[in-house]
Amino acid sequence: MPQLEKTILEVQDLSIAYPITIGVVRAVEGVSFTLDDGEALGLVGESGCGKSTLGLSILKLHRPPGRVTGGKILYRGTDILSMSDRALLKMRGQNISMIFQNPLTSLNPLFTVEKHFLETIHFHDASMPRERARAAVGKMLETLGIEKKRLKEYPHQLSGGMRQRIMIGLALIMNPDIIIADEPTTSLDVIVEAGFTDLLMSLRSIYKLSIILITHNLGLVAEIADRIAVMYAGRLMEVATTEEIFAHPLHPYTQGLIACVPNILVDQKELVTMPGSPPDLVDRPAGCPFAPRCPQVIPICRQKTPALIQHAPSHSAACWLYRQKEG
Amino acid sequence: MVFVMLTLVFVVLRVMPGDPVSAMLGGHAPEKVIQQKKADLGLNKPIGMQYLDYMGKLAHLDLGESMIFKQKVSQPILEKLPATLELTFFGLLLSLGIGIPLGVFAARRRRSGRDYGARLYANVVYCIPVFWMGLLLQLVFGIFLGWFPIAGRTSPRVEVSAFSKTGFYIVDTLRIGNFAAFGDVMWHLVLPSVTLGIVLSGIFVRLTRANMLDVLKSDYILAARARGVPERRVVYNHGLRNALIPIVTMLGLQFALLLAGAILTESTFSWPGMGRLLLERIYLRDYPVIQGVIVVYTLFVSVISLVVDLLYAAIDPRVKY
Amino acid sequence: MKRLFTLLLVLGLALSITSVWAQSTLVYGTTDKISDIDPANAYDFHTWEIFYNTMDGLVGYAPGGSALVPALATSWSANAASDQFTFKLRKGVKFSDGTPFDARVVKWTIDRNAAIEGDPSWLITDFVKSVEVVDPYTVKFILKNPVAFFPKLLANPPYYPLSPNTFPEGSKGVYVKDPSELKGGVLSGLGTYTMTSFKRDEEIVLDYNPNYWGKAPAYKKVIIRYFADATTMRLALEKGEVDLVYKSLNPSDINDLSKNSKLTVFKNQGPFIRYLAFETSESVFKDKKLRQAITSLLNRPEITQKVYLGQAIPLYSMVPNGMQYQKTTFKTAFGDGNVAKAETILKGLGYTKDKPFTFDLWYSPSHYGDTEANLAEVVKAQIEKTPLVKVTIKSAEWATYKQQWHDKQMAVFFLGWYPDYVDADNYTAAFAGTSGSIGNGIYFSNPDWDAMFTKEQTSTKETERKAVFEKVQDLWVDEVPTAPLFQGYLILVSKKSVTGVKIGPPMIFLYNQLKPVK
Amino acid sequence: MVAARFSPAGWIAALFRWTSSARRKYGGEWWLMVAGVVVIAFILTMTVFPHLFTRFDPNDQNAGSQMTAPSSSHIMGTDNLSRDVWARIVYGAQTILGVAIAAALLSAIIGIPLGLLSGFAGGVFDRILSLIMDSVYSFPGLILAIAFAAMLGPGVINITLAVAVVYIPTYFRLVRGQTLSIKEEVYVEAARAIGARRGTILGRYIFPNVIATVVVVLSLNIADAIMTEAALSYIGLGLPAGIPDWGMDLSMGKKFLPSGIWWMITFPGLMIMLLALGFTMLGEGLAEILNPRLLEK
Amino acid sequence: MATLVSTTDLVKEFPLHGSLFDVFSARRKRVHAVDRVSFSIAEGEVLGLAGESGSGKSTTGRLLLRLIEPTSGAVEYRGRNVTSFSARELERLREKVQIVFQDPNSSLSPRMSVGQAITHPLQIHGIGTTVERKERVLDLMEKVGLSPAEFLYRKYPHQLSGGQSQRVVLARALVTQPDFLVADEPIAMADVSVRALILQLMRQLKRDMGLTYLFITHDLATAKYLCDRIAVMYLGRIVELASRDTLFSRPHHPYTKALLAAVPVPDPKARRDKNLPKGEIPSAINPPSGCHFHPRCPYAVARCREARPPLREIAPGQFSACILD
Repeated sequence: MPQLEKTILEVQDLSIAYPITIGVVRAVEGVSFTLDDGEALGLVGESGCGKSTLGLSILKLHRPPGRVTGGKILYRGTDILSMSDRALLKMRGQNISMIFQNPLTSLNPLFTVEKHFLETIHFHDASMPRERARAAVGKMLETLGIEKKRLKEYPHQLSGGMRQRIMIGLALIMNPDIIIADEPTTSLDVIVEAGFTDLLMSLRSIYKLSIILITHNLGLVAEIADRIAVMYAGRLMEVATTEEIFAHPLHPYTQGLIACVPNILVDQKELVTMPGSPPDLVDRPAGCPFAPRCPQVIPICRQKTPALIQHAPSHSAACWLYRQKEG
Repeated sequence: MVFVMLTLVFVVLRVMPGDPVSAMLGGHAPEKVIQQKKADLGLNKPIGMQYLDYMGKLAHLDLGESMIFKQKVSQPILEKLPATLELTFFGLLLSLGIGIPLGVFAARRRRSGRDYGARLYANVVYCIPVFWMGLLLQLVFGIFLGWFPIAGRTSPRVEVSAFSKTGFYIVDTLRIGNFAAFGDVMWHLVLPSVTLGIVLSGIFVRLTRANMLDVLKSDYILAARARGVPERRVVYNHGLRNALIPIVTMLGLQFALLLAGAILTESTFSWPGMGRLLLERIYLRDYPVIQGVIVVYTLFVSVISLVVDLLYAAIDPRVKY
Repeated sequence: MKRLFTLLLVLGLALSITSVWAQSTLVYGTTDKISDIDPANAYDFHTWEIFYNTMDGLVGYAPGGSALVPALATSWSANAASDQFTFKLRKGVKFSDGTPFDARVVKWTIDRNAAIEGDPSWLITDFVKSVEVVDPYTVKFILKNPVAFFPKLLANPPYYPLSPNTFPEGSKGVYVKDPSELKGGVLSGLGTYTMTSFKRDEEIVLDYNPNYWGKAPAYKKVIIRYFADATTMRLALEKGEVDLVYKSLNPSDINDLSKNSKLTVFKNQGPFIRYLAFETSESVFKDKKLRQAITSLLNRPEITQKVYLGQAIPLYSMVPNGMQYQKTTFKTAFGDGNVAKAETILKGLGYTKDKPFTFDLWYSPSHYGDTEANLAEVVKAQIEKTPLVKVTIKSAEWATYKQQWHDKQMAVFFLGWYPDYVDADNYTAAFAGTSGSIGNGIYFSNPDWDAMFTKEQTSTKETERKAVFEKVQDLWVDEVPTAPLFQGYLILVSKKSVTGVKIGPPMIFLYNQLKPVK
Repeated sequence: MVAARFSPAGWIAALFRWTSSARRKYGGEWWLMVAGVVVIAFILTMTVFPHLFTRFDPNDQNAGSQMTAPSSSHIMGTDNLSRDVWARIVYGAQTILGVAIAAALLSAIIGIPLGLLSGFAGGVFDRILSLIMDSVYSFPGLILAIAFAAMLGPGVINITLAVAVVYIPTYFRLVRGQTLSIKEEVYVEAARAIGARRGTILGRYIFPNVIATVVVVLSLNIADAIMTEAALSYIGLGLPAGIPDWGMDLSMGKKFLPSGIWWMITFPGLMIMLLALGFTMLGEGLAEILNPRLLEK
Repeated sequence: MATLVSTTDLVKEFPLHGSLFDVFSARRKRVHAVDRVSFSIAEGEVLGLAGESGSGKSTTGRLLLRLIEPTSGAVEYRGRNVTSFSARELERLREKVQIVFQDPNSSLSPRMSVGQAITHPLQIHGIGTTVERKERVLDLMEKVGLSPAEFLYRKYPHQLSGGQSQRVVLARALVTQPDFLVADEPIAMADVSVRALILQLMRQLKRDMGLTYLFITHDLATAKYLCDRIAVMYLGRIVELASRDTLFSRPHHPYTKALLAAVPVPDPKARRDKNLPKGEIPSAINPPSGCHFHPRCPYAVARCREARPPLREIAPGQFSACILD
């Protein structure tokens, strides 16, 4: 496991809101976390919890009309949110890049694989001669284990796994520090998914990557991530190392989440269930967002929103249960 | 399609009241002569037979002869077709030229002032009757300001017979290098094609906007942005190119609208094209010519949809033939 | 966009400067259309006008007048019974293709045109039994019956000599549709001009025929531009793009153009009349009382003012104003807008406000120009001045219209009349004679009237004919097979620089009379 | 709903509540629709109570003098037969609106069942019908309307038929397409799985889901029909004289254009545009409101 | 236990809509979606049908209900051959045999309220009076966790959450009290916490209503949780069929092994080396010869390429279509 030595990305108290016709959706609220050089962080949560918005906002790409209502995103000390457009373009792909959930729809159907690559190179390094660019693309393909003849093909001619590998290649071609993978395997079959995981892990060491893995798949984070941040209703509930989270989950939501997933290695008689559904992000009540579903709810949970507090080295949680114990 | 339309039109024409033979002959014609003419034209046969005769001839690319004027049907059609083609070509060019940029402009900021503005333009323009638009332009630019001619393809002083060969006056005048005449021909094209172009541009604004909105929502746009591709290129190279695919496929249908608009434009601007020919011959009940015009229109539409298909295959790598 | 605009502007400017036209070219605008380019089948005014100028007859009319003058025939004579006419032909005349003109050619032409049985062939076949070549320059017409006015018929294009050499072999009995079917691509005639270019509905170019036997014209070239509508034609004239327009300007345009100091308006009573036709045999108007009632309601000055803005003349007899034998019996018998008279008749027939007389009034929307709908609306309003009548306006395109009157499906409808020959006979017998009235959908038949028409047709005595026509016009207001409405003007507007417009009652317009002035 | 029964005030209050919440929810689209409804309502009132809008008779040939420019006594001037232009417009609304709505409804009544059956039944029937409808659809509709209008001759009913013919394929194709895609929907398969018969599936699962789009198209279609009617009248194939009609009045005014008589063409044309625009905006607004999927984004 | 449902050599071929030239070729290309599938389900049993996308498992599910017509082979329900049922018989069968689809949202007509949707099967089969129906529906709604039932009864699908929709779908399938339910990936679209709830509910309903399930899934972990026996499909064929315990502890077919190895485990301590097969699942249009899995199989021998390996019983109750031991 890499040492936690240098923070490469720091998100400070980030809030993002979408004004819609019937109100304001608070998709992300007061989220803070750090990402260290070479670290793989898993961002886990169910659909609609704001994890994708958060991922996109790191590239300042959250979809309009969403806007950042507070906080900072510092990449090596520079606030991405206040970067100029020009600097942003440079940063995207070259410092931080992204892989998306659906590899078929993430590739332009009218462009060949090669054109995707060359275009990306061109916009980051216009001076690079075409031959050198081609060579770089060729090398990348080799790394990905894709035949070179595929370069002339269009996305629809490739299989799902192949497309996702092309997506990784495109993300890595400019040699970024950070790669944000938003549900990269959701559309893939299990065996292909496993292959993709292997590839990602090997690339991680080759390119010395920091990874933010956004997923709802606990199995996947367990395999990839060093540290896990659990998100619920736009807020971070718990952040800890992967071992810690699975061994001693603090937050009742995290506990529920882990317990309700069928595990192939264990014989489960009954699954733990969490009744109810996540709150409406438009009119969110005060207090912990999980309170209405929480089996261990106490009065204060419904009145005040708990902050994310460190309870152990590299283990923080936003839950009144533990603050009380301390207090 | 040609077959279906022809059959339909054939039936419609045969149940139409009015007798082309007595219309064409003077009031003095004796009954014997009328019957003779009808026999000559095959009008006394049962409709089924007439239909088979006609289809048989058509298979040999023979459109028959006019009943009113003693001419082959192909003759007036070949004379008028170039006029319609010139008009529709420039009309289409203009409507695409206005519609697509405006549609992109609107789609880039959904529900902004400029989006609503462009949509309002599209709706208003679409609801302007072509002929009214033409008349207003005539009134303002032809009558009040006197800048443009309001009718015909050439000025009366331009001797058409001096250059007319293909019937495409633009080509003909350039071919013999008569730039004065070329200017005159272009000059006459302005108001009719602007009329047609503006009225149709509304549709293309709508089409482009809707498709751009769809495309701009797609993942590859986001992915391109995430790779650091500049916005202009994202919109035009990734976005518009993909949005054009559905627009191209719709082009065939828009073409029918264009032709319908062309009829009204031709009638308003006294443009000697197919539309006017059709109207004139409908009044005269000149069946063979009416049928001939319909054949040409249908072929026209079919050819366009073929071209659209080919174009579609050319721009979309997912389509293979 | 701006650059394109400037470019176009410059081009347009260049055009107007460079198009310096020879003084000897005349550009003539019209909204008429040309039909077949063969006198054997063409039967419309405009095409005949082209024939007047590209061909010539044995006799002609004095320009601007209605007197017959020698043309290709130098003199003629009739036998005592008026059923044989002999013509002496001009010598040394050649067709534009070089074929010499002689009696054989005349016979060939008459025989050909009669054999083809085209629309106007009745003008030959109803009268001529045979043609004889007496000698190369003498030709004799033997008629079926005595016809006093026969030489007048020879002034019509079906009698104009054609060059046999222009017609392809084996084309016997077939008429020519397009000049391209002719040898040399040109219809060879004996007229002032030859048609050198023919683009249907766009333009016709006439060039001076050097073989023409008469005086050379001042305009060596005449370009006829066909306009789809009067508005455009008017604007072209105002802009100086055409030198002369003839048939048919809108009334409002005529009024505007009359005020233009750069233009001359030639205005004459034309032979064209409009009338209401009643179906007299089976329809509701079988009862002549009803025909009288409707006729009394008509208000002619209002029609000419409202619909034609003063560009038409009220007409009170089927025989037009200015024509021999006219007697305006409708003025004295009905007057205009005579509601009282109409109501008396209608009440007499038992019609009341609650049980009004109802009928459909038919018009054809485009055959007589785009004023027809207005005409129908105005006439409806006039008729409905009395609450005893209710009118529904209906319309049908010309082809349908014609069939409907043939089939007696219309009780009362608007019609117009251009004469076949300028004679009161053609304005009376054509509507009320048994055979003529069938052709116009009137189906009026009265043996006494037919006898009167036969009498005037065969008589050569002026007094006898006058008596007949006056009697017919007196009887017309009682029977009312038709109700005259108005008479059109012949209107020709030209630039001030064009002079010499002469159009007489026979409506013959000869371009060789025109002269440019500085 | 139950509470508001028999209580007009309750209805109005409910309507107001609904409109204000809809306005907040749909923003611009809402105003689009309101503008459309206002225009349509205005012209509709005109057709029902024309005498409230003008004191002139549309056929009164002595309303003023010939061709006078708009003034206080004739707000839109008079035409060449001295009739009041505004009065002709007011009474002419009945013609165009009546024809357009009747034609659109007629083609819907014919096109919808054919489309449903064709899409649902499939097979040879579907193929032949589709071929015919597609051919007609891709052919310029106006030309077809012209042919039919010429065949039938002028008259209110005839022009309605001629316009209706043109739009049958619109409904057919729309409904057939929708039927085909809904037929493939899982909920239709689910309906089969619970044992529903073909008729039940068509009536309870497919038809209700098709009909929403039809409403939108109907509105847009009326707009189109308005323009087709006007076009037919304009080229003289619509109605005989005597019935006030915008398209025909417009074409009557055409020949006075060079004399500078602008009011005879400007106002009827403007009305055609406004009426068509009203239905288009209503249709567009409905499309956005009835298709909630669009709003999620 | 008695066999409730069984299939014998079930085959489904879909014709391919290829290019024009296919019309002239002797045989149109066909996709073998389901290729001679045979299994039986005992009363009260849950049979899992597992496989990757394109393995033909959903098609098999639909064939059982004759929602699509099989190309050949037979389906038997309580010993009666469903494949030869008339339309009327089929209608009646659907009172007793039901299906639940993957996407609950698209399984509900947007224009039918919850109440209408659940009541409709009762109307179709003429069960009860209007009042009885409503009572029965409300009852069932409470049972599947749709409460307050009276309130949700009037709601339309777009007003429901994903979990609620799936419950409505379940209620609709169960309202006629069927005894066999095909569940076609009922939780694939659901969120993690909802999945657990649905699985739990299905288990409970099975107990309460004495149901028999065919449970179609791509997730072996859920299959393990719910199923008694599991059949693994690959490219239209069953490659292994065994009881749950056998399959997970002693998988025989290399594909089953690969599938088990690939499943991500929510336990960081369990990170394992995966011996993954090469490449991806091939197209069903041109499947590999012999054993479909041989091009990807690490143990493949020449024989695997030659003939289709039969599904043989390698241990009591364990069937595998692999020739290797």
